[in-house]
Amino acid sequence: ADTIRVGLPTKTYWPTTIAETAVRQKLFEKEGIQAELTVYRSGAETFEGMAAGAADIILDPPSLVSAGRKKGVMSRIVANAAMGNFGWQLMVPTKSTLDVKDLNGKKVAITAAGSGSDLLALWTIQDKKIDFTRVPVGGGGLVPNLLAGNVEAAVVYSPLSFQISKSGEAKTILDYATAVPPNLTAGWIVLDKFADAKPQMVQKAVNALYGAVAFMRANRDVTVKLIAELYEMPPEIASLEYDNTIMKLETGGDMGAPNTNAAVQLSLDLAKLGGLKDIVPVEDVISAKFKPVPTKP
Amino acid sequence: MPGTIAVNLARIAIIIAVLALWEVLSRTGIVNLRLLPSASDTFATLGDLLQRAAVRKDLMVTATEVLAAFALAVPFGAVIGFLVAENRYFADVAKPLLFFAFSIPKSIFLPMFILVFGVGFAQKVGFGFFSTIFIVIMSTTTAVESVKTEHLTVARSYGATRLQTAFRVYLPSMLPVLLEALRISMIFNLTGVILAEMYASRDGIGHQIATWGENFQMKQLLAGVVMVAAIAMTFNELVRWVETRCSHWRT
Amino acid sequence: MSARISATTLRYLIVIGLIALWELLPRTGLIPELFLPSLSSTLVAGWTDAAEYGHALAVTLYEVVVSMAFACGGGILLGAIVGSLPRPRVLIMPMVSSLYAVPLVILYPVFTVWLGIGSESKIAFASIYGFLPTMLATAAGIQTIDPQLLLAARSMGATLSQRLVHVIIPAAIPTVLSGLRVGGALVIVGVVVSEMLISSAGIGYLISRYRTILDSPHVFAGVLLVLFLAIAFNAAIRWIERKAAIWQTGTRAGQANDEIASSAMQPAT
Amino acid sequence: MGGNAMQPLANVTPLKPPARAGAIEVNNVGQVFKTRSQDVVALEDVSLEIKPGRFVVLVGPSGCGKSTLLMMMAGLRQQTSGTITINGAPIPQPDPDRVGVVFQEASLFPWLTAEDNVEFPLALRGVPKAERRAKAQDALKLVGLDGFGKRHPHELSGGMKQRVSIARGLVQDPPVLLMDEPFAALDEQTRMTMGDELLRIWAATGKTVVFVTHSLTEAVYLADEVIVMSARPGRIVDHLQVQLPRPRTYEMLSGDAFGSLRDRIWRHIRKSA
Amino acid sequence: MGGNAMQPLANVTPLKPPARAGAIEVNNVGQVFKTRSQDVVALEDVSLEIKPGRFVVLVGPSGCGKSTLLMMMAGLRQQTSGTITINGAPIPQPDPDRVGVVFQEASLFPWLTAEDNVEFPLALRGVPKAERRAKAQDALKLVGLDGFGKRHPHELSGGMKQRVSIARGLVQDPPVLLMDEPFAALDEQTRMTMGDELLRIWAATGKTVVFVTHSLTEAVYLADEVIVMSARPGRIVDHLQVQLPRPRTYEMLSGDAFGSLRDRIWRHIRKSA
Ligand SMILES: Nc1ncnc2c1ncn2[C@@H]1O[C@H](COP(=O)(O)OP(=O)(O)OP(=O)(O)O)[C@@H](O)[C@H]1O
Ligand SMILES: Nc1ncnc2c1ncn2[C@@H]1O[C@H](COP(=O)(O)OP(=O)(O)OP(=O)(O)O)[C@@H](O)[C@H]1O
Ligand SMILES: Cc1ncc(C[n+]2csc(CCO)c2C)c(N)n1
Ligand SMILES: [Mg+2]
Ligand SMILES: [Mg+2]
Repeated sequence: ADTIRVGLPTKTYWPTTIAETAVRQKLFEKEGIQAELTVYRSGAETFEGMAAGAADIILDPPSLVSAGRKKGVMSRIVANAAMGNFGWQLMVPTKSTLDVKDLNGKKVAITAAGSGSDLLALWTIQDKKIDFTRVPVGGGGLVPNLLAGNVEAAVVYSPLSFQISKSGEAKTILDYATAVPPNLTAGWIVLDKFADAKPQMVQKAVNALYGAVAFMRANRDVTVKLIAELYEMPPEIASLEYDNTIMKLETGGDMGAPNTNAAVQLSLDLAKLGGLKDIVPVEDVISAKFKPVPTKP
Repeated sequence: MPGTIAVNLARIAIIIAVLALWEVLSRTGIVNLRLLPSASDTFATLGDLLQRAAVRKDLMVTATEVLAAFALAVPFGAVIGFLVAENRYFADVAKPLLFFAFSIPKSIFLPMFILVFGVGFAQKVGFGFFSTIFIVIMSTTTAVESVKTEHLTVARSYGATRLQTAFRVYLPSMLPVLLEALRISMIFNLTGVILAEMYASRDGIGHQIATWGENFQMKQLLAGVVMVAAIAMTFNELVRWVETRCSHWRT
Repeated sequence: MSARISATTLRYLIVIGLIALWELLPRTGLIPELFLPSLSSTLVAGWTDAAEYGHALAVTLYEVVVSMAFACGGGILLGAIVGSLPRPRVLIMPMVSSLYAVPLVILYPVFTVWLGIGSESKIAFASIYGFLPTMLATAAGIQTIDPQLLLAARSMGATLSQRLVHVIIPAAIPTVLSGLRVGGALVIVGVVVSEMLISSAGIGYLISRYRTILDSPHVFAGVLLVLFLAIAFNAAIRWIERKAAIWQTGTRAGQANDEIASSAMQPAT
Repeated sequence: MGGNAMQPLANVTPLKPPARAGAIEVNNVGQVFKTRSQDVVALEDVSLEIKPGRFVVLVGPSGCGKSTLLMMMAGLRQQTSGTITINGAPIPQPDPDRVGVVFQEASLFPWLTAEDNVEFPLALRGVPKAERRAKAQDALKLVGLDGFGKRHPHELSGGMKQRVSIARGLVQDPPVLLMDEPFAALDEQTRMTMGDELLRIWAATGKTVVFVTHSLTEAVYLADEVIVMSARPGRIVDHLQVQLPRPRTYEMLSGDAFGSLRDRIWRHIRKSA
Repeated sequence: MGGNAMQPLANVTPLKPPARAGAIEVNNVGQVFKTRSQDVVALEDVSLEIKPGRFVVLVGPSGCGKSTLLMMMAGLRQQTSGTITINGAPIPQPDPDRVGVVFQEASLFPWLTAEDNVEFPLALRGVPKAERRAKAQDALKLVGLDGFGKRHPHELSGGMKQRVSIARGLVQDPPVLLMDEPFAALDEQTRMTMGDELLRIWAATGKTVVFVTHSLTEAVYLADEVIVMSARPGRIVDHLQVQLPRPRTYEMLSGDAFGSLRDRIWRHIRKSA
């Protein structure tokens, strides 16, 4: 059978849970294909992996697709994966008394300049009409620097956000899942060349992936156990991840849906905040050719 | 050698002291337990991790990649380094170029390796090789340059061929410098392979460490670091063993 | 000899060739611009944001210079001390090189907890990163010193520090210099990499930021600046090497000039 | 040594007026080297007393332990048994204020010029540049290397290197001077000149000199006392007083007193080599 | 040299039967060293012809260019002007099949034991282990270092190192042997023994030997011809034929013929030093 290579941005990010579920529930096999999962270190690196020909389908935000097209890497989002920043929170240490407004003139940790967390920080600045210094500290630096007091707040993603609020080390002062208006934060992406050459492969892959989303919604215990195993975290955290992110994911993924273009546009507008100059029209970023038909387990 | 025992005892004492300090620092809360889990916790975690078949497999994968990259980079680099030192023409051409190559943060080129090798064994070994070869070349060149002229003259007077001069004069005189170079090269090699694994991978201990780091799983992270350090130290000791066997003639 | 082009010429030809490839490979589409933007677009990117790069360069340069002082100064000093005392050498050297084997890059984020996210942590990281090769090379170089020279110095009542300054370091100069070369290059890499990982200023920060948004021309404009740092450092080392050439008599490195003179008279082989 | 009188190479004033006393006492000294294969007894039960200001020559077959004994007197190596005192005090480490050494191998610093090599011991003591330059020039003149100050060791011949090393030893001007075959690489003419110079400096400064040589003629010509050592394990087999008047002349070389001393030493050497 | 007959140290069969011819021709050779400060004319217009099988001794004041001349004959350094041929062919690079060298400084490899050092030239030619071990043992016995094969250079005395270096030169058995002050660090007894051994080997093998020494007695005792050089710039000032019968005996040393040859050389040396 043909193998589709799935590129995932990080190990402990919900796309990994989706892809792993699809593999374990043999959904790819049911579609008559095989899948090979590769975990990268961030969205940008996943995109580079696809551009280098090491991944066939990846999950990333629209901004990267747009930037890629300007650099000669022609790809499109073929399925809508999420319409919000689920699990992303602006957090301060528990003892801190600071609120969002109080962050004016303070330091806020983000993972990397131009990354998802940076965009959210920039959005906060714009939306709350305050100003603070964004300090890129890398994924591994968010919590240590927050706890050590090097920064007053941090934009933290799941499952870390759930983990440190559960442990009582930090508390949320802004939940981006609800604060930011719905926009297409991430989608499944393939190269145009690949979509043209092997449309069935793409179709089968999205079928399996959305089959996995459906399966996860229907099988809480199995999924929580899987998350706990993948993330190497206690079941309580896994449950939080399940309830607050997995359950919020798009189940249909259809890029032809009426609200899609506006959602993508909003996402690109947000990216502009982060310094993205290479914006292409929304139509060039998406492809409605593959409407996922969730595979039944 | 009666001194060896004393030295080893002293070494063990230092290691124990460091571990004790680590334990005390985190237990007494001088540093946050979350930021620096205690030594005992870390080693307990290390034990747990080693129980897992997946982790053991990752270690094997990494070790294989590291060895492969090293086995390729060292002979290649040594030969090039030797040529650079031996042949002035080649040296004048290549030395500055090699030096520039050495001064660039190599991780910039990780995507290119994926471009050429895809994601997998070849890419990781390739990047490990790439990270190591420059330091091997540069160290070999230095080592060669520290050889005494009078010894070369003697060899020349006996009609030693280039190869013979290389193995019978250069090699033994360079040995201390070369072995030191070997240690450093190993460290570069290990770091290179682990970086490649962290960047994009399906397996390998570097991949695990990246995940632990990003999730702020300090115990696992430290245990992983200890694992990697253990691999490097084992190798280090191996080099040291070779060293003591080969340089007994020094006073 | 005359049939051959001079080494410098060949080197320039190679550099020109590489530059041409850099321009042509992306232009012809052999390498996607995402991985390697053409030289011209890199230069344009650097030029349009020259102010930003200039500021970043100043930050990086400051960190590099300070780290260089720590790494090279400390590395030579400690390497010389440890290398010339047999007991500490057998005890400390293996531990030090083992310590170096700890992949510090992974721990860098944790590192910032204690040292903050400003220049201090970069300087600390790059210093450690560059310190070890310098120290190891110095110590190893010292082991190759003719013991008779140390004996002679001792007989003249040279104290340890005098032996260090007047005998050990000059005798180990060729090895120390190459240790410096490696150590210095690593300091540059160390500063840039740590800036790439965690920082809000410097060339590494720019590289990392532009990489996150897939702006490869700006990324390579940063890389080009790093390369310039390396070139400047190389020039400095060459200058020291020329100054030190006199010291190196008796080894291969020092008698290179003699060799040229004598080999010129030999029939071409 | 040949048989013709000759003049000193250079007319240099003594480096210092008669110096502090330099008595050497060696009591039951032994030296054992531990090698991988077996232990080597280099010296066994060596005792000897050298009064201040004496010129003592040490002779003995190759490998008998002359250099080893000198190294111990210089504090560069510790004896395995016995005691050594210089001016009544043991010498656990080199002390250039008491003892200076000229090594068997030239041991010049290859990165220093000839004059910088000679200045080295003075530089260590912080002697001002001008003063040490002047002293170094004098010493180089003394060994016939006037004008070679700017050369590096690798640009000098074997004998020239040895002479630089002698100059370096002289410039330190210690009360006790230990010289290990300093003239081995010199031609006879230079050797004679240097011998006379050495005697002149010694007479002017009152130094104690311990001098190793393989030339029996040189031994008798220079010495107040000749100490003869036997082959491994090194022991003292004879200690001769040379009663020839000073200043010594080349005519003495053909005298009977000279000949009989030389023969007596020769018989020892022949027996033990 | 002293005056007593003595026996060879070891009874070793010659390493080889009379060897191939070893003629040396030096025509108008000059050598100029370029130093940082100025150019040094080390040798100027040196011409000399050495017939195969001759024992030629080179003497001259320190720094006159003896070592330099030897290095050029060995192909280790190229003359600035003139030509040198060995067996009729120039020697643009060292050729151990034609020329062997014993260096002025022992230059042993510190990482090899004494016997491994001696075996070195044989190992280069791929001589089987057993054979080269046997030859090295013989050569070490010849220089009186039987039983010291397993020592490293730093465990040997100055004279012992020099003897290892001589053994290394002998073991390769080339038709032309160049020896630069090989006996400088040896005591008189050992020196005499080694001189006799060398003459025996030379007689048995028919080698051409060019030998540098500072001992005029040694020069006359060993030589068929003595070449006397003057101080810088090095020139040949005399070329003596030593007509004394062979084998030489220690009695000859006190003969008139010997004395007058020795005096003639001495006068040259004194003039030029
Ligand atoms: N470091 C060492 N290890 C083992 N043996 C040694 C060491 N140094 C010297 N020896 C041995 O000690 C003995 C005496 O050596 P020493 O150098 O004192 O002789 P010497 O009288 O100076 O001889 P020479 O006249 O040849 O210079 C020799 O047999 C030598 O092999
Ligand atoms: N590499 C060099 N550079 C400059 N000058 C040199 C070099 N080698 C030798 N010389 C000079 O050439 C001259 C001859 O040197 P050489 O070593 O041949 O003398 P020598 O006759 O062997 O003396 P000795 O008896 O002292 O060994 C000396 O004046 C020396 O200073
Ligand atoms: C270090 C780190 N940074 C970001 C994320 C989350 N994340 C990874 S890829 C991606 C898509 C677009 O960037 C997002 C949001 C993470 N888990 N770890
Ligand atoms: Mg000695
Ligand atoms: Mg010479």
